[in-house]
Amino acid sequence: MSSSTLSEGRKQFIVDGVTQDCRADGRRCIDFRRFQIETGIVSNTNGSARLRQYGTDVLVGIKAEIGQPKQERSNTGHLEFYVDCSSYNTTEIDGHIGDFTTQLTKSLERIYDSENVLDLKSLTIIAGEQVWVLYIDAVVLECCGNLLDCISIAVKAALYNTRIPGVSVNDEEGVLELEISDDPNDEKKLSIDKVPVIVSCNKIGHRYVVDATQEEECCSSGRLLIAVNDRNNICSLQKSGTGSLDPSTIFEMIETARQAAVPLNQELLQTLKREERSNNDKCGFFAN
Amino acid sequence: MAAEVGNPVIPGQRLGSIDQFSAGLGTYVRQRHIYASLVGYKDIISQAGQLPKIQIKTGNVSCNLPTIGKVVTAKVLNVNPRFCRVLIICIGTTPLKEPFKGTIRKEDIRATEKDKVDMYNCFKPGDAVLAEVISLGDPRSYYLSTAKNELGVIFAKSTAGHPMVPISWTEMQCPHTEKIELRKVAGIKYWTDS
Amino acid sequence: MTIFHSCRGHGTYLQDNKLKASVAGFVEKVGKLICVKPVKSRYNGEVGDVVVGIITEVGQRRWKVDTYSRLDSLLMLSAVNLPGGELRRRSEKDELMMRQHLTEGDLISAEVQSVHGDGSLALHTRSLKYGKLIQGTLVTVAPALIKRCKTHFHNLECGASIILGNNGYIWISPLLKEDAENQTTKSDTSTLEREIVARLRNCIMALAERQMLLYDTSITYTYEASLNYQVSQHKK
Amino acid sequence: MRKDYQLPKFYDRLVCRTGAVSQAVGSAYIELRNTKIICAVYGPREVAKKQEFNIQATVACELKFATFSCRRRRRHIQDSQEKEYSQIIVQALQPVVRLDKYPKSQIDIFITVLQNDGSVLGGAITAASVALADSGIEIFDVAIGCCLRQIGDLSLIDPTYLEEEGRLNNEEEDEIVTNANVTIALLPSLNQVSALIMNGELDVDSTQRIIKDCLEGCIRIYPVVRECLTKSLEEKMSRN
Repeated sequence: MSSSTLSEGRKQFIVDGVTQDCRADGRRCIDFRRFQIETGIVSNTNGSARLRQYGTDVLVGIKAEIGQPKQERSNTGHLEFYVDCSSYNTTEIDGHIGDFTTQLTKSLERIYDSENVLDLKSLTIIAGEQVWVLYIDAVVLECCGNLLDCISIAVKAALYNTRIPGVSVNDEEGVLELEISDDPNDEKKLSIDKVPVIVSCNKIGHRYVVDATQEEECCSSGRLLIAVNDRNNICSLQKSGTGSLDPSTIFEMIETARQAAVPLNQELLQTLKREERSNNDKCGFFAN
Repeated sequence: MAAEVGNPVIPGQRLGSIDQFSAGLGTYVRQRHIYASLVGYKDIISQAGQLPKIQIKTGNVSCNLPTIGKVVTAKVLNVNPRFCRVLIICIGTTPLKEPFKGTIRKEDIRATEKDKVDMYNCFKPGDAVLAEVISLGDPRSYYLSTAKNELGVIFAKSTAGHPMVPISWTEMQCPHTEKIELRKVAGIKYWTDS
Repeated sequence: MTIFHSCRGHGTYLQDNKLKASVAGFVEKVGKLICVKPVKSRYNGEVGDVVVGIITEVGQRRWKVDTYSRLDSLLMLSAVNLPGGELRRRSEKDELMMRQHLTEGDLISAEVQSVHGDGSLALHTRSLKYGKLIQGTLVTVAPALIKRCKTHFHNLECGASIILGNNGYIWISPLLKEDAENQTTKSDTSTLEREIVARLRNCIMALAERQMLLYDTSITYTYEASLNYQVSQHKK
Repeated sequence: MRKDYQLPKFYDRLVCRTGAVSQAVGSAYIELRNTKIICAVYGPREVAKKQEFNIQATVACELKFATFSCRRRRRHIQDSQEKEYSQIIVQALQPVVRLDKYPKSQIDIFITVLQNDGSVLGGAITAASVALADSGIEIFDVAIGCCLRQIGDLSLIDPTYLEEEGRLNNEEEDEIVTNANVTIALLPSLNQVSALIMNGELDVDSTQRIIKDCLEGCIRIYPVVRECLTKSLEEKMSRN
């Protein structure tokens, strides 16, 4: 889109549209846009996924490496996140691209903060010394609003697609030596049933919308990011945006997000399973 | 539980309803009620014919910005044929903690014969100037004007380095070297009552 | 292509007296002039084109307008109808009131008055049909997809009005009420009108994605075709 | 573990004072038991880098942990957690400041955490809004920040660092206990929430209960802040 700031007239048109429950592209306030997801399209990663929605294109790659555990959680593996959106540098975030990247990376980290999201204990090789470290990097190719939802879905798909090679530890006379086996059938998979997905609600006028486009985000006064996992638990909440929210609206938003996330999570799981079984040839980047 | 007159209030405290009072300095109106937006003492000024006005008397001087219509004192930074850049150092009589950039355009210097103005005969870098803010201008600076008689240069140093004395509204003279330099001088009103 | 009987147009270059194309597109031969018209490129305007632009900056007696061309176009203060419609020399007060008239982010429909040496356009809005656009949505498509036709202002019978800017910016808005000559008042659009605008927007985007030529009849046919789908089920 | 799990009737943990930095336009010093935060407000002044014309003021914040403030020494340059806290505080205070009163200007807030013993974000938000109130910049309301830690069914208001990071000592390794941290910034008289951060897994109704408890915590802190501001006002008036 060309200029970042919308004129007053266009903002008013969008706000009126939301109050009449008919948004600029015809959707109702609680409708999602369709997205396509593919996994396993980047070869030298342990797991990868690409998510394409109209105007938004995110690619997530996960590489597992052996490293030292963190000091305070010595007997579990840990995750390192980074969101790189240098290629999508439209006018409104130029200049402070650093803050935008930090915001996205930290929001992602917050979801995976509690230990029981991913089974990190299975990532330990030698407790206290050698653990698997999962480097989860997201590359934003194109964005038309609702970026964090797309990234969180893509990360969940990539985790589902992750294969961690088995490691055998043999210690000749006290020297620990790790040997990574590369035959495919003793690889470990990660269980993602407790991994949450972000649903963000934008407050526009007196109502709020789900899955907002870029223009709608320009005229939203406040945004609540709600991470919901398959067991309908709220894994993290974050209010962002420059306005303030009424406590009652916050509770409403949490309720809508929880209801909206149920079909989202189920559909995602089914497509991932279907894609894994069929494992037809990946069209990758050629499908437009 | 509107606060009574004279006792301290903090921002966000309700002061009164809109149909009994009108909102004054340091207050804002929200849903038919007047709330305080500053820390200070609530006081009410009764106005003839209108509703009494509520305002907040604060301890420290409230921070102000160059707004349209205010007379400011500025230091000339550099001069070029089309405009001259100045640094606004105080607004009215209160000095600013941090200066703001300003610009005096060529057509805003004099009210009469605007196009025959020669910038170099009006201002020199280093002069102190009294000017009036006419617009918020562009992102970089405010637009100022000295088109009134009482606006213009109020202090200038001669090339020899001594403060000069105005002898007419376009000339100033150095007391030591009697050299006359051209300036757009602020009107006599300023000199007599300083 | 030997050189002696033809001369060089846009999109081509000369190399050891052979004419070569410098862009991917269609070759057009007009008499002796050979030029290559690229499929997807920024808009290079011609005099008389109707364009939709977004104000990017308010400057000295002029506005900078983004018209999806290589350089921002210029809209001079002298090339605009004053709000009251009076015709007089622009005074200094008008200069200070410029920001009240058009600010950053505002949308305007205008006509190309002249093309400067460096290719940047000078616009003017000195007729009643041009001016500030208030209620509606904007769709951006490739400029080459807009068919040049006599008029670019269409009031479609499905109940919405469309401005097909030659520069690829398409403005869809509910039908202008007859009395509001230029729509400064905030008229509230009904849900029905809003659905029509949304449906039109999705149709235009679908056409643009398939690189179909956009003009009023192609859009109306797509609109009718889309009638049997619910608006909110559209792909976009 | 602390004995007073529930909300204390009379809130005595927070102590704050204004006028901590003399050359700043407004400043505040807050002590939340062992967490010490100092905040200075400068402005409204010229915008540093000029992009487009902005009819409203912009709020900028920079939060920095002193290198000696935490258990493990922090580096001099701002790391990602400090950047994130700064962004959260900007978003918490933006709806509070009357931006249209100061066109084309910028309000800078500098926060330094001198000693970090838990609930830093809540204390920083309260410190920043007390400094703003002290600076004479017009604001709609004083934003109050408050943190809450939920372990099992215990909810601890303004948790210490140990409680924030640690676990119940009698909790075995694998027993999954709901533990969550939430930080809320409330505008008491407008009854609006201007910042909300929660991590840790919870089901929906305990999320609501936690948010309500934290809002209750903010309301308890409000009288202490009001009393501090009025005291500083009387000092100022008596001085000149």
